[in-house]
Amino acid sequence: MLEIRDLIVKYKTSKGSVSAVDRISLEIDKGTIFGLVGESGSGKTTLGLSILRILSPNASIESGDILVSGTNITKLKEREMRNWRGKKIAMVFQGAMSSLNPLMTVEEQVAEPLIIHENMERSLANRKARDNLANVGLGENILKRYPHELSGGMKQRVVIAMAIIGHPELLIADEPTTALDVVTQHRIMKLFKALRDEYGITIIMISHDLPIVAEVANSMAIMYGGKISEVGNAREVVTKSKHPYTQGLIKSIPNPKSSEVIRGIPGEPVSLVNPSPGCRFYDRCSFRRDICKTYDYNPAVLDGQHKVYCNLYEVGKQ
Amino acid sequence: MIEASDVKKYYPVKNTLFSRTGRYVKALDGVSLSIDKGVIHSLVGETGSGKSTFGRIVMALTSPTAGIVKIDGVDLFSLKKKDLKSMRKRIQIIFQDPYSSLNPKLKIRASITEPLKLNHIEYDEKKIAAVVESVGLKPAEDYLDRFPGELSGGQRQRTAIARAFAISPELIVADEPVSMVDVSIRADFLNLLKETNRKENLTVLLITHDLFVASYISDRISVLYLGKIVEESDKNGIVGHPLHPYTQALLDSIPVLGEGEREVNIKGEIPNPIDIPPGCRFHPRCPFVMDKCRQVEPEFREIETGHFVSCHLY
Amino acid sequence: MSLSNLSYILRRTVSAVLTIFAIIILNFILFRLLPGDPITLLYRSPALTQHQINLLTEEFGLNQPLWIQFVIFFKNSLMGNFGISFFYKQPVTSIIIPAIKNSLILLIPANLMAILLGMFTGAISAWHRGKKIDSTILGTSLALYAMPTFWLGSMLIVVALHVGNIPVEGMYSIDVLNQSAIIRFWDLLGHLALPLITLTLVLYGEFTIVMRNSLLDVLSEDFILTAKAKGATDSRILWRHAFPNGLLPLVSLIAISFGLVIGGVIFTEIVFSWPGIGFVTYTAIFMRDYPVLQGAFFLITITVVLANYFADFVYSYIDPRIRYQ
Amino acid sequence: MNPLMNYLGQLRKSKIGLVGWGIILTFVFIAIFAPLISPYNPNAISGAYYQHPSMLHLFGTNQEGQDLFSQNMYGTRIPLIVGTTAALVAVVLGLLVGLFSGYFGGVPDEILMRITDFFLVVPAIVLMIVISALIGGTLTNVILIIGGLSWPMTARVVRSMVLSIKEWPFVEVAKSSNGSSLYIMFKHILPNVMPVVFANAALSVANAIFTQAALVFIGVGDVTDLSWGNIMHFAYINGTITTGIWWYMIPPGIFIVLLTVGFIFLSTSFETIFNPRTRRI
Repeated sequence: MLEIRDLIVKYKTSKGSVSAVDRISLEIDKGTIFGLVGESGSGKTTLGLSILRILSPNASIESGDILVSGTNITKLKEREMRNWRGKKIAMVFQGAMSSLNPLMTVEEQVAEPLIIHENMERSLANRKARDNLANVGLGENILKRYPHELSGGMKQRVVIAMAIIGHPELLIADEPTTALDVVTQHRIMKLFKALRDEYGITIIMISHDLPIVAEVANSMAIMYGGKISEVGNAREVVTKSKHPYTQGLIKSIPNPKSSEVIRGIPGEPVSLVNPSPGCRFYDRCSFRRDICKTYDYNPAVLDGQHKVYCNLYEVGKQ
Repeated sequence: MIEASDVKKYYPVKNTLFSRTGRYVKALDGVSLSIDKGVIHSLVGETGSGKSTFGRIVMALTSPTAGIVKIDGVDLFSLKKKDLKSMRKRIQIIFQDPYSSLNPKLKIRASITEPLKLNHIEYDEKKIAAVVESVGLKPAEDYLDRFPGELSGGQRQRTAIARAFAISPELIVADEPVSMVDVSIRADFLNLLKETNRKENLTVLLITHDLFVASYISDRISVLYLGKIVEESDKNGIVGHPLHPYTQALLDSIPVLGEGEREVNIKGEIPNPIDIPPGCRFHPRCPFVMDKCRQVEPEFREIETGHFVSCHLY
Repeated sequence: MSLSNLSYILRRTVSAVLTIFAIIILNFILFRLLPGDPITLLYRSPALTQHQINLLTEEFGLNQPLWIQFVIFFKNSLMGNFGISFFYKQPVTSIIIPAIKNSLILLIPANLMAILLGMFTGAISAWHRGKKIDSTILGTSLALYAMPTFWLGSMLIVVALHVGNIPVEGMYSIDVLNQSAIIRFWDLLGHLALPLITLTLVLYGEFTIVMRNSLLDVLSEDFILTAKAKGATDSRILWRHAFPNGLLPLVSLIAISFGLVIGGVIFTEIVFSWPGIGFVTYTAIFMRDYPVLQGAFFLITITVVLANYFADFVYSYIDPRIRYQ
Repeated sequence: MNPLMNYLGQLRKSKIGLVGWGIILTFVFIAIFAPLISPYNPNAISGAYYQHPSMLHLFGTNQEGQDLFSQNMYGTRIPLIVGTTAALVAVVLGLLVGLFSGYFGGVPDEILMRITDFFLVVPAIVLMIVISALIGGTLTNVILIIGGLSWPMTARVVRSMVLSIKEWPFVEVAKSSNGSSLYIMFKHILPNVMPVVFANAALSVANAIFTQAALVFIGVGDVTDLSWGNIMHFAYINGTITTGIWWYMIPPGIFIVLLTVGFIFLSTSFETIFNPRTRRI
C-alpha cells in the first residue's frame, strides 16, 4: 500500500543541515496499523509529514520515493498533491487541542474536506459530518460547538472524524494519545483498531509510547536518529527485540508485573546536525565495536519481515 | 513525617466583576494522608484530580481552604514566618517540566547554589561539583557555567534534581517529574530517587498520573479521584489486587508490553470539579453502580490490613 | 442572550461610565489646578467685559469652594455646558458640535479605508513572508508609520500645488457657499481628497504591521497545518482559516487605536485647515481660548471612550471564546 | 553566554539590527559633532532669506536667511535628548508598575490597572497637547509630560509577562527555597522581562521623538530651541508649504522618519534576538 524507498529529508537551520529522515525504506501493507516509535528528535514526525508533503518551508525531501497505492507522490505537482491530502491520505496531528480552528464550529471543520474535495452542498456535507461524528462516538449536540467547549478526548475524536470523513486509504496519526488520560488513551486506541477493522484504513501510528503502539499495531518500526533501527511484526519486535536500542527502550519501561529493575539508556540522544557516519546509536551502545563507526545501514533480515539495522547481526542470516 | 487531615482546597468560580457565582472548583475535597519518614508515597490521579494542588499545599505554596497539614507534628499553616523558613530548608520540590523549572537566564551554577544561598548554608566548589556529579552530570565543570538552553531535556531534569538534593532535604515533593522526558532517561531518574531514599532515608511524595511509574518506586500508593482519595495501599495491593473500580479501570487501560488488550470497565469522562456528583463521586462512571452509591458517600475504610478503599462494594 | 453575555455588557458599561467620570475629574483638575488655570485667565482676559465675567463666575461657581465648583462642573460637563468661548464669544458647544461633525466626515472614511487596506495588504504580506512583495508592503508601512502626519500632509500639498487645481485648504471653496447642494457636495469631495489620503496613509501603516504580525502568529498554528492536510488550497487556508483568526488582534487594536486616530486627525486638520475638532483645538491653543480647549478635550476623550466601548462588543461578537466566557 | 555577548554575537546576523544601530549611531554622531559638521552658525543670518538649496546652502535658507543645513544638524540634539530621557522615564515607570502590579496582584494591581486602562483609552497626544499648552512646553516639561504619559503601554506588557512568569515552576522552586518576594522579582522575573523591556524602550524612544516633534510643531513645545519639529513649526507658520518654498520642510521630516525607523529596527532586533520565536522581519 505504502512503500518508501531511500527517503532523505533535511532541514536547513542556522546551525547547519539537519538530516531528520536519513535514507529510510519501509513497506506497509494495506489495512494494517503500522507503528512508528521513537523518542523526541528521532525524525518520526518528519517522516509522517513527508508522506503528505506538508513539511515546513525550511525542510525538503532531498531524494527517495514515496509510493502510495503505486503512485509516486514525490513526483506529483503541488496542485495534484492537494487532491490527495484529506482524501486519499489524511493526518491526525499531535495535540488535538491546537489542531482545530478556534473560530469554526465542529460541524464546519469536520465537513470541510467534503466541501474542498467533492464540492459537496453544505447541508449534505453537514449531514455526513454528523454521521461521521457518530462513528467516532460523538453525539449531535456537539455539532454547533466551538473547540474550546470540548474536552481533550472529544477534541481528539473530532480530529479523527475530520480525518476519516473523506474515506482516506491511509491515515497518519502523530502522537494521537499524548496528553490524554489513560482511560481516554485506551478508548482512542480502540477507535483506531475499529477504523482498521471496519473500514480497512491503513494507519501509520507515530508515537513515543512503545507499549501503546505495540498493543494496536500489526507491525512497527523503531526509529533512532533519523534512521530505522528495527522493523517487523509488532509482537516480534517487542518480544524478540534484537537491536540494542530497542532492548534498552524495553528495559527502561516499568512493568508492575515484574520486579525487575528498569535501566535507562546511558548518554544523550544523538544530534542530527551533520551526524558522523556509521551507526547513529554508537555513542550510547554497550555492544559497540570499531566497525560500527562505518556501519552502512544494510539490514540483517531475521525472518521475513523482521529486519534489524545493526552490525551484531549478519546481513541475510539469522 | 507528613500528616494531612481532611485537606480541602476550593477555588471560587469567578464570573463577573461584582458577584461571585457562589460555586467552587473543588480541587481537593477532603484528603487525609499520612506519610512516614523514609517512605516513597505516590499520589496517582488524572488531570483535574487535584494531585498537584496537594503537592503545592505540602510545599506551603498555597494554603488549604480547610484541614490541617502537619510536618513532624508541626502545623504547617500556623507557623511563624521564621519557622516556616527553617521548615522549608527541609523540603524541596521537583517539577514536571525540566524546561520551565530552571530559570533560562541563570547559569546552572546559580540555579544549584540558589537554595544554599537563600538558606544561608555554607558551601564550596567541591560540594557543588559533588552534587552535580551525583546526578550523573560528569564532569561538573562542563555544566556549571552553561545556561539551561544549552542542555538537553535529560540534563535539565538532572540539574533540577541536583538543585533539590543540594541542601540535603528530608522530604522531596516530585510533581510529575518524568512525564516530559524520554523513556530512556526516565528510568535513571526513578532509580536515583529510589537510591537516595534508601541511602539517606529521604521521604518522597511522588505525584504522577502514571500508575506504573508509581508502582515501580513507591512503598505506598494513594489513588486520587476528583479531589478525594478512593484507594490506598502498598504497591502490591494497588497493582496486584485493586479493589476500587476506578483503580481497576486505570490499570486495565495501561497497556503492558507483550500482553494483549483488556476490557476496560468505565463509563464517560471525568466530571468537572465544579459539579461533583452526589453520593459516591465515581458513581456516574462505575460499572457496578448501585442505588446506594447515588445517595450515600462511601466511607474510606480499611478492608484488608493496610489496604483502604472508599467503595460500597466492600 | 445568556446571563454571562449580559454580565459582560454590564461590566463593560460600568467600566465606560467610570472612565467618563475619571475624565471629568481629570478635566477639572487640569483646568483648575495647573498654573495658567482659566479662572485667572478669565479675569485677565481683555476680551470679556466685567459683566460677562460676573455672569461666568456666577454660572461656574468660581467664587464658591472647590468641591462645589466640582459639582457644578460635573453637572455642566454632563449637560454639555462648557461656557462661552473667549474668542468667538459664543457658547463652546456651538463651536465644537459642528467641528466634531466635520471631523467625522474625514475620520470615518479614512479609518475604514485604512483598516480595509491594512487588513488585506497585511495578510498578503504575511502570506508571502520574506518575498519581494512582503518587503515592499512592510517597508511602505514602516515608513508611513514613522512619518509625522503634518509632514506627510505638507508634502502632499507641495505635490498637489505642483500638479495644480487640487484644493489644499478648508472644506469648501468660498464661491460655492451659495450654490446648489450638488455643487457643494462635489466641492466638498474635492477638498476632502488630500486630507483623506493623508489620514488614510498615516493610519494604514500601523494596521498593516499589526495584521501582518498577527497573521504570522496564526500561520504557525497547528490548525493551519491541519487545513493544509485536509487539502485546502492556499487561498482557502489564508482567507477562510488564517484571516479570521488574524483579525482578532487587529480588532482589539482598532478599539484602542482611536487615540492614534485622533492624533492623526488633529494634525491632518491643522495642515489642511479642515474645520474639525483638531483645527478648533489648534486655534484654541493659539488664541488661549481655554473654554473651547476644555470642551474639545472633553468631547474628544468621550468619543474615544464610546468608540472603545462599541469596539469591545464587535470583538466579543467575532471571538466565540469571549462570547461564551 | 551572557546576554550582552549573545546580543552582539547574534547582531552580526541580523541585518535589521545592524541597519538600526547604523542609523542611530549616525545621528548620535551628527548630534555630537554638529558644530564641526555645520558650515554656519545655525542662528546667524548667513545669506538671503528663502534661498534654494545650493552648494553654499545644502538645504537652502529660511525666512531669516539662516542656513537650514546647519539648523537641521543642530536640530538632531533635542530629539535625541528628549527621545531617550522621556523613554527612560516611561520605561522605568512602566517596568516598576508592571512588576509590582503583576507580582502582587490584588487591590493595588486592580487600582494600577484601572489607571493604566484609563491612560490607554484617553488619547495621549491630546492630553499632552493640553497639558503642554497649560503649563508651557519647556524642555524638562516636555520630557516629563511625554515620559509621564507613555508608561502605560510598557506597564501593560510587563504586567502580562510577569503574570505568566510568576506561574513558572522555577519561581515556585525559588519560593520554596525561601526566596523573598523582592528576591524573586528582581533575580528571577526581571531578567526574563528585560528583553521585552528593551524592545519596548526602543519603541518608546521612537514614539517620544515623534511626539516631541508634534508638540513643537503645533506650538505648545519649546519653539526657541532648535529641533526638527521646531524647523517644521516655522516652515508651517510662515506658510512656506503653499508658497512654493518646498525645500524648507523636507529634510527634518526625512530625518524623523529615518531615526524613528532606526529605533523600530532596534526594537525588532531585541525582540528577535532574545526571543527567536517572534522572528518576523
